Amino acid sequence: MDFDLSKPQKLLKESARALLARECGAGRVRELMETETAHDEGLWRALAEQGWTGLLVPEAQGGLGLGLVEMAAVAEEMGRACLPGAFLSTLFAAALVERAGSAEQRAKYLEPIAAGELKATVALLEESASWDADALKLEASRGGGGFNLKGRKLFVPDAGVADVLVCVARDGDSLVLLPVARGAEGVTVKPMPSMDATRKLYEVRFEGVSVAESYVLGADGDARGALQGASEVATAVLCAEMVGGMQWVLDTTVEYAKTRQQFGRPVGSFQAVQHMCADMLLMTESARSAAYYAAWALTERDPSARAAVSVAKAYCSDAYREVANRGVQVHGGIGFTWEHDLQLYYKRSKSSETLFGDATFHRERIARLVMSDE
Amino acid sequence: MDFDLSKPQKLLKESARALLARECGAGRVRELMETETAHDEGLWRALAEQGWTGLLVPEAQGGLGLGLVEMAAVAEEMGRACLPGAFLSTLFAAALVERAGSAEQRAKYLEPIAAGELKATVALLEESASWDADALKLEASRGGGGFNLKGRKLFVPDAGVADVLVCVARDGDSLVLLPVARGAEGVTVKPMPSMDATRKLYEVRFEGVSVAESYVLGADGDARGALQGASEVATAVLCAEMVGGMQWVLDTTVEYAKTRQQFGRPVGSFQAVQHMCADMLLMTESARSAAYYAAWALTERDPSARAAVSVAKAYCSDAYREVANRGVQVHGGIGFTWEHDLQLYYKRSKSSETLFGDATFHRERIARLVMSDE
Amino acid sequence: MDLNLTPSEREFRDEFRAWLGENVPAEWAGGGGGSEDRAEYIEYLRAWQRKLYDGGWAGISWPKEFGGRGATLLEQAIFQEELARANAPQLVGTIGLSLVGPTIIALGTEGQKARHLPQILSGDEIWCQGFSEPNAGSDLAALGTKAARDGEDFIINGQKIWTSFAQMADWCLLLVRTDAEAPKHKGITCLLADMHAAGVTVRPLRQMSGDSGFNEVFFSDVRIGPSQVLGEVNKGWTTAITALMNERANLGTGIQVVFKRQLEALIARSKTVERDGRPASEDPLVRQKLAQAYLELEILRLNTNRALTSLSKAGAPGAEGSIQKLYWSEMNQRTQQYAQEILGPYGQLKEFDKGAWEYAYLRTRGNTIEAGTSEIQRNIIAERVLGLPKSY
Amino acid sequence: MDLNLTPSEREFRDEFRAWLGENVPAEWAGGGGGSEDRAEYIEYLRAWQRKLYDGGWAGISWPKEFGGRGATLLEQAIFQEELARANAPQLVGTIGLSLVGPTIIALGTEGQKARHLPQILSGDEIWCQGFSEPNAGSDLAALGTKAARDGEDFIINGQKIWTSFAQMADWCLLLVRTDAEAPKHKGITCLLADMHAAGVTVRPLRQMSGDSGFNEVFFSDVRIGPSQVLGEVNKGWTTAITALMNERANLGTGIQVVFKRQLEALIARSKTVERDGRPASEDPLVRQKLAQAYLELEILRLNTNRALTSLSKAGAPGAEGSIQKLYWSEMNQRTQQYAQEILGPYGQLKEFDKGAWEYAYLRTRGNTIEAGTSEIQRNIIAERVLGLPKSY
Repeated sequence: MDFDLSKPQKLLKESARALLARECGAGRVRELMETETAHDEGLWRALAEQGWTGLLVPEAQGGLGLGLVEMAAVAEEMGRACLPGAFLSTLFAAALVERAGSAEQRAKYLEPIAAGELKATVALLEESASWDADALKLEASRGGGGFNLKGRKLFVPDAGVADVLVCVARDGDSLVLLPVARGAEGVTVKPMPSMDATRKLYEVRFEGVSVAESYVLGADGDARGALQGASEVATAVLCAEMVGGMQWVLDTTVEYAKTRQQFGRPVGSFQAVQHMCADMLLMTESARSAAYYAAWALTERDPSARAAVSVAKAYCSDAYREVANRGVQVHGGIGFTWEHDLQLYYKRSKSSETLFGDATFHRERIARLVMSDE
Repeated sequence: MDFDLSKPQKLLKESARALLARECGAGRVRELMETETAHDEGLWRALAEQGWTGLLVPEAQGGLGLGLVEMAAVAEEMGRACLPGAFLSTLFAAALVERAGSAEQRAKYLEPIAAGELKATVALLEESASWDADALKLEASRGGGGFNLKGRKLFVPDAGVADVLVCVARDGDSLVLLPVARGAEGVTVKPMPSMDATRKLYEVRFEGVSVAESYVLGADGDARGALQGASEVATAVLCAEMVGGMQWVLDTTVEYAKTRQQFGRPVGSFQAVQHMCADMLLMTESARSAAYYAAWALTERDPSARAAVSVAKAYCSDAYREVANRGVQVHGGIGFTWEHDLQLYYKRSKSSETLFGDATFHRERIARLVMSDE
Repeated sequence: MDLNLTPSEREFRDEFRAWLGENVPAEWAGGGGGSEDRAEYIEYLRAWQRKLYDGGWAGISWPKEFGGRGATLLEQAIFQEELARANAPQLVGTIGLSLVGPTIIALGTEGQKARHLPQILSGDEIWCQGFSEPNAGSDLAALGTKAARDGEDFIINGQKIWTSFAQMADWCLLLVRTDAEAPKHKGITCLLADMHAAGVTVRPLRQMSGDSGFNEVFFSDVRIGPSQVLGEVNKGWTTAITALMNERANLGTGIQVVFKRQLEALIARSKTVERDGRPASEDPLVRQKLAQAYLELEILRLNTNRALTSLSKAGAPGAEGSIQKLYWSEMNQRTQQYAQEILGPYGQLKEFDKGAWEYAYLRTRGNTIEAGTSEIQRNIIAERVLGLPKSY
Repeated sequence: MDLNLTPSEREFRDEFRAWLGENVPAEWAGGGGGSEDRAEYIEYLRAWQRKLYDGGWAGISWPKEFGGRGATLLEQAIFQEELARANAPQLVGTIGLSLVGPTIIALGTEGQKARHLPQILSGDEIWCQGFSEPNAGSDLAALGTKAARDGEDFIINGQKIWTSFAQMADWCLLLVRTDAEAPKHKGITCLLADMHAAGVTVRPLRQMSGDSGFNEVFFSDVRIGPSQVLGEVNKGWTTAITALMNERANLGTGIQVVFKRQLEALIARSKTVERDGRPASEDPLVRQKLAQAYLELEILRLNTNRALTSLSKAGAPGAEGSIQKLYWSEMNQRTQQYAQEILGPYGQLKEFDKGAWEYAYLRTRGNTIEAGTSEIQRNIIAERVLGLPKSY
C-alpha cells in the first residue's frame, strides 16, 4: 500500500504549481474576477498546452488518458491558485459526454475539449437548487425528430463562456442530456452575480430550443447513471481543488503568524493562534486524505467509491469553510480587507461548499449508502 | 426593569447554599449514590423544614406559595450541591396535582407534600422514550367505576421512593392522570440503573391496577394542558438546577487552574485554558439568563413563557454538557477519576440533558412555537 | 426580579417611540432610500441627527448641564432598541455622542467642553476615533504615530487604520506617542485632531464584502496646538481606557433588534426556498437551525438585560462589555452560516433579497475581529472576571 | 498512489488472519468471556500472549535477531487491524512489546537484552511505564520521583500515576530524578524497575466510568542496582523520548477497527430505537449524525494509511502520532455524543447493551487527556509541523 503520489504524479503536480504561479497569480485572478466571464483565452491556452483540458480524456480522443489521481494533483494546484474560469465546468461536461455519448459524439466533443478548442458546462440546477436528479422538473418535449426545450436552469457555472451547454432534462421518468450551443436560437444566458466572482453563475433560458435526435446524449437510456458518474468525477476533482485552497490559506496564515508582531512577540506564539493553526492543518490533511482517496477509488472502481466521493465532499465543504474562517481570524483586520488575497479563497470556499451539493446533502447520501438494509 | 434577584430572593438563595453545604456535602451525595433510592429521610426532613417541598405549593395547602423565581434560586443551589433524591420528581407531581386536581385532591396530596410527608413522581415515558404526550401508548381501560392500568412505564425517576406515582395514560384521544400508590396491588417497581446514580430511574409495571374515579386527576378533561403546564414548571426548575451545576464546575475548574502548576506556572495562565474557562463562564451566565427568564415568564404568565422554557432547556442541555466537558479537560487526568467530585456533575449533566427532553426536542418545540403561521 | 419596564421606563419608551413614529424619514424606514451619492448621503445623515437634537434626543446619557437628559443606562438601551425597531437611519455622530463627548465631559478643559460638546450634540461635528494602527491592533499600546514637539505645538506623523466615519469626520480623538523612551503605556497622549487640517489624508479601506466602512488615516506633519490635548500629556492611555470603557458600556442594545429583524426575514425565506420538494421550513434540519438561531438571539436579549441591571447597580462598567461582545459576534457568525445553509446557493447571490445574505455573511466575518478580537475578549474575561493569571 | 495491499502485504495479512481464525479463543471472540476473577483473567491474557509468541506473532516489528520478524510498519498496522477485526483478547504485554522492547534494543546493554527481550516476547514479563506523576503530567520533565545514590545502587522514593497494567506488571520502565540540581531535562535517569521488589505498592485508580484501567504506583526506599540503568545516568530524558517516539509511531491502527464495530452497532441500534413513532434510522437528524460519524471514521482510516506511508518512507517518526491522536480522540468524543443523542436515555443505562454506551461515553472523555492532552498535541503540531514559535 502506498498512499502517496508517485514520482510522475509529483512531477505533474510541481509543474502545475509552477505554471499556475506564472500564469495565474493573484493579480491575474483579480483582473479576471472583474470581467464578465472570468475567462481568459491565453490562460486557457496555457492549460490546454499542458494537456490538462484533456487530462482525463481517453487517448483515442486526443487526451492524455490519465486517471483521477493525476487530475486531483493538478486540481489541487488549481485550487491553490484559485484558478478562475470554466475548467471544472468543462471537465464535468466532458465526463458526461464520455459516459453518455456515442463514439461519434465522444469524438465530436472530447477532441476539441482536449485540444482546448471547446468549453462546455452542464445546465442542471433549477429553482429548487437541488443537486438531486429526482428534483428536476424541466421537461423536454418530444417532437420534430428530437426534443424541444422550454424553461430555465439556474446557477449554471460558466454558461457565459461555454460553447456548449449540456442541459439535463426530464423525459417522463427518465432523463435526457441535451447539448445546446450557447449561441443557439432561443437560448438566453443571463449572469447571476454571486459571492465568488472567479466562478461565474448564470441563468439559462430555453425558449423553444430544439435538439435533434442525433445530438441527444445517453439515448440508450442510462443518462441518469452517466450523470451520476460524471457528477462523482467532477465532485472528486472539486474536492482536490478545495484541498489546494485550504493549503494556500494554511500556508499564508502560518507565514503571517510567524511574522506579525503584537505584544512584542509573533502572534504565532500565542496558544490560541497556535491551536487554530493546528486545527487548520488537521482539517487540511484530513481533507486531502479524503479527496485523494475518492479520486483513487473512482479510478479503481472500488466498491467504496460512491461513498468515498460523498465522504470527501461532505468533509471538504465543512473543512474549507472552517479553515478559511480561522485564516481570517488569525490575520485579524487585514484578513478582512479586499486588498488581501484571503478574500479570494474565503469566497471560493463558500461557492465550493454548495457546488455539487453541500455537506448536509452528501451526509444524507452517505446515510443512504451505508445504512444499507433499508 | 430589574433582572436580578431581590434582597429576599438573595437571602433565600444564600440560606439554601448554607443549608445544602451543611446537609448535602459531596461525601453525603456519594453515600446516597450507593443506596438503592438515593433518598435520605433526614435530608428530606431538612428540606421540608425550610419549606422547600412546599415552596411552590399555595399557602392554602400549607405551602409557602412563592413563585418560580424563588424556586429557581433554591434549585440553583440544589444543582450546585448535586442534591440526590426525589425533590424534582415530587415537585413535578405536585405541579401536576395543582393544575389537574380538584380542591379535595389538591388538599390530599399537596398538604403532605408541603409538610415533607409525601414524595411523588410522574410516570410518563414509555418504550419510545419520547417526552411528547402524543407518543404515549399506555391505555387506561375504563371499568369498575374508574380505570384499569396494564402495561409499563420506563425511566420513571425516583419511583423506588415515591409514595405516589402519577401515571399518565391514554383514554382514547385524551389523557388521564392516575395517581397510584407505589405499594398498590399490581404495581412493580424495578430499578433501571443509569449513569447518574443521584437520580434513580425505574421501570414501573402495572398489572391490572385499578384507580377509582374519585382518584382520577384532571377528570374535567384538561389533563393534557395540566401535564404541559406542570412539565414546563419542572423543566424551568431543572434548568435552574443545571445552572447551579455549571457554576460549581466553573468555580472548581477556575480554582484548579489557578493552583495547578505545569511548566513552572499555573495552568490557568495558558491561553488555551483561559479560553476554555472564558467559554464556560459565557455558557454558565447565558444559561442563567435563560433559566431565570423562563421562571419569571412562567410566573408572570408572559406570552413568551412556553418558548422561554424550551429556550432555557435547549440551551442548558447543551451548555451543561459542554461546561462539564471543558471542566474535565482543564482538570486533566484527575478530573477523570472517581475520586474527584467532577464526576458527579459530569453524570448529572448527562441525565439532565435528556430529562424533560433534550436540546433537539426543545428546538423542534421552539420551531413550532415561533414559526407561527404554519 | 422584575423584567417589566418600570412606569417611568415605559413612559420614556412610549415618548421616544411616538417621536420616532412621526420623525423617522419614511423613505428610509421603507428599508431602501437614502442617496447613493456620498456627500448627499452624509448630509442626509447629518440632517437626521439634527432632527434628533432638535427633538431633544441627542446625547441622552449626557448630564443635563451639557445638553443631555441624564438618561439612565436602561433608558439608553431603550433608546437604542427603539432606534433599531423604527429602522431609523444610522446615527452619524455616534462616536462623538457615545465615546468622545463623555470623555470630554470627564477629562476635558472648560474650553474644550464649550467648543465641542454642543457641536457633537447637533451633529455639526462628526467625530472618528484614531486609535488602531497597522502595527497596533490587539496590542493597542504599541501605537507608533509620532507627535514631535515644536514649541508648544505637536507635529503629528503616522497612520491610523480601521477608522469608521473618517471619510466624513470633522474631528478625530487621536492617540499619539509623545514619549518614545517611556514604557509603552506611559508615552501616549490623547489629542483632539481637526480632520480638515493640512496633512490629514483619508483613504477608504475596502472590505472583503466590497464596501468601505473603515478607513486609513494618514498624518503628515499635522500641527496640533496645546489646547487640543485631552487629559494630560503622556497620560493618554488613561484617557483611552476611559473612552473604551464608555464604548464597551454600550452593550450592543440596538444590535439585537437588527438581528431579530434578520432572523424574521430568514424564517420568512425558509418558507419560500425548497428542500426535497417542500418548503425548507418543514425540513427538520432547517427547523433545528432556525430554532437554535432563535434561542441564541433570545439569550442575547436576556444577557443584555442582565448586564444592564448589573451595570446600573454597579455604576462602573466591568467586563460585561467583553462578555456581550464575545457572545453576539460568535452568535452572529453561526446564524449567518445557518442562513447560508438554509438558502443554499441563493444565499450567495448579489441580487437575491438585494444581496442581503451574501453581504451579511461576509460582513459578519469581521465581527470577531473588530472592536477587540474574540481572543482578546476571552483573555479579558479570564483575567478580569475569573481572576486567572495573565497569559502573556 | 496505490491503496491496494502489495502481494506480500496481502500474504502477511492472510497468514495472520488464518492463524487468528484458528487461535482466537472462541469464548472471547464471542464478545464476553474471560474471567471476572483478576488473577485468573491475567493468567488468561498471559496464555493468549504465549500463544501468539509460540505462533511467531509476538514482537513482529523487532529485528529477527531479537526474536521478531522485522515486520514493516504496514505489516504492524495490518497486525493490529487483524487483532481488532478478530476481536482478539487484549495484548497484556503491549507496553513491553511496543515501547520497552524497542527501547532496550536501541539503548540497552547486552545483559539487559538477554535478560528481558525473550521474556517480553513470551509474556513472562509484563511491563508497565512509570513516567507520569501527580505533578508531572503534560509537563513530564518536572517529574520528582527521587533516586538517591547508595554506593552503586539507587534508592527510589516517589509516586507515579496513570500507570496502565501496573496491577499485573513484573517490571516498570521508570523515570526518576537523579540530579535535583541540574536543569529539569538533564537530571533524569531511566531505570528498569522490578515491580515485585520490596517497597513497591500499586493502588488501582478508579475512573469516573467506575472501572480501574490505571494505577498509582508508590516507591518507598526501593533499591535498584546499576545494571538496571537503561541508557546513561542523567540522560533519561533521551531514553524517554526514544520510548515515546516508539509509542507515538503506533498510530492507533487497531483502534479504527474497534470504532468501526461500535459504529455498526450504533447504526443497528438506530433501527430499533424510536423517533416520532418510526425507527430513529429514518429520522433526518439521526441520519446526519450517523453519516458524520461514518465519514469522520473513514477519514481516520485514510489518515492512518497516509501516515503509515509517510512514516515508512521517512523512517523516523515525526509529528504524525500527534495528528492521529488529536484526530481520533476528538472524533471519538463527538461520535459518542452522537450515540447518546440517538439513543436518548437508553444510552445512559447500565443494562442496555450491557452498558456499552454508558461506559463508552464516560471512558471516551479521557481520550483527549491520556497519552498527551489535545492541547499538548496541538502545541506539538503548531511547533514541530508548522514551525510556529514556542508558546511558553
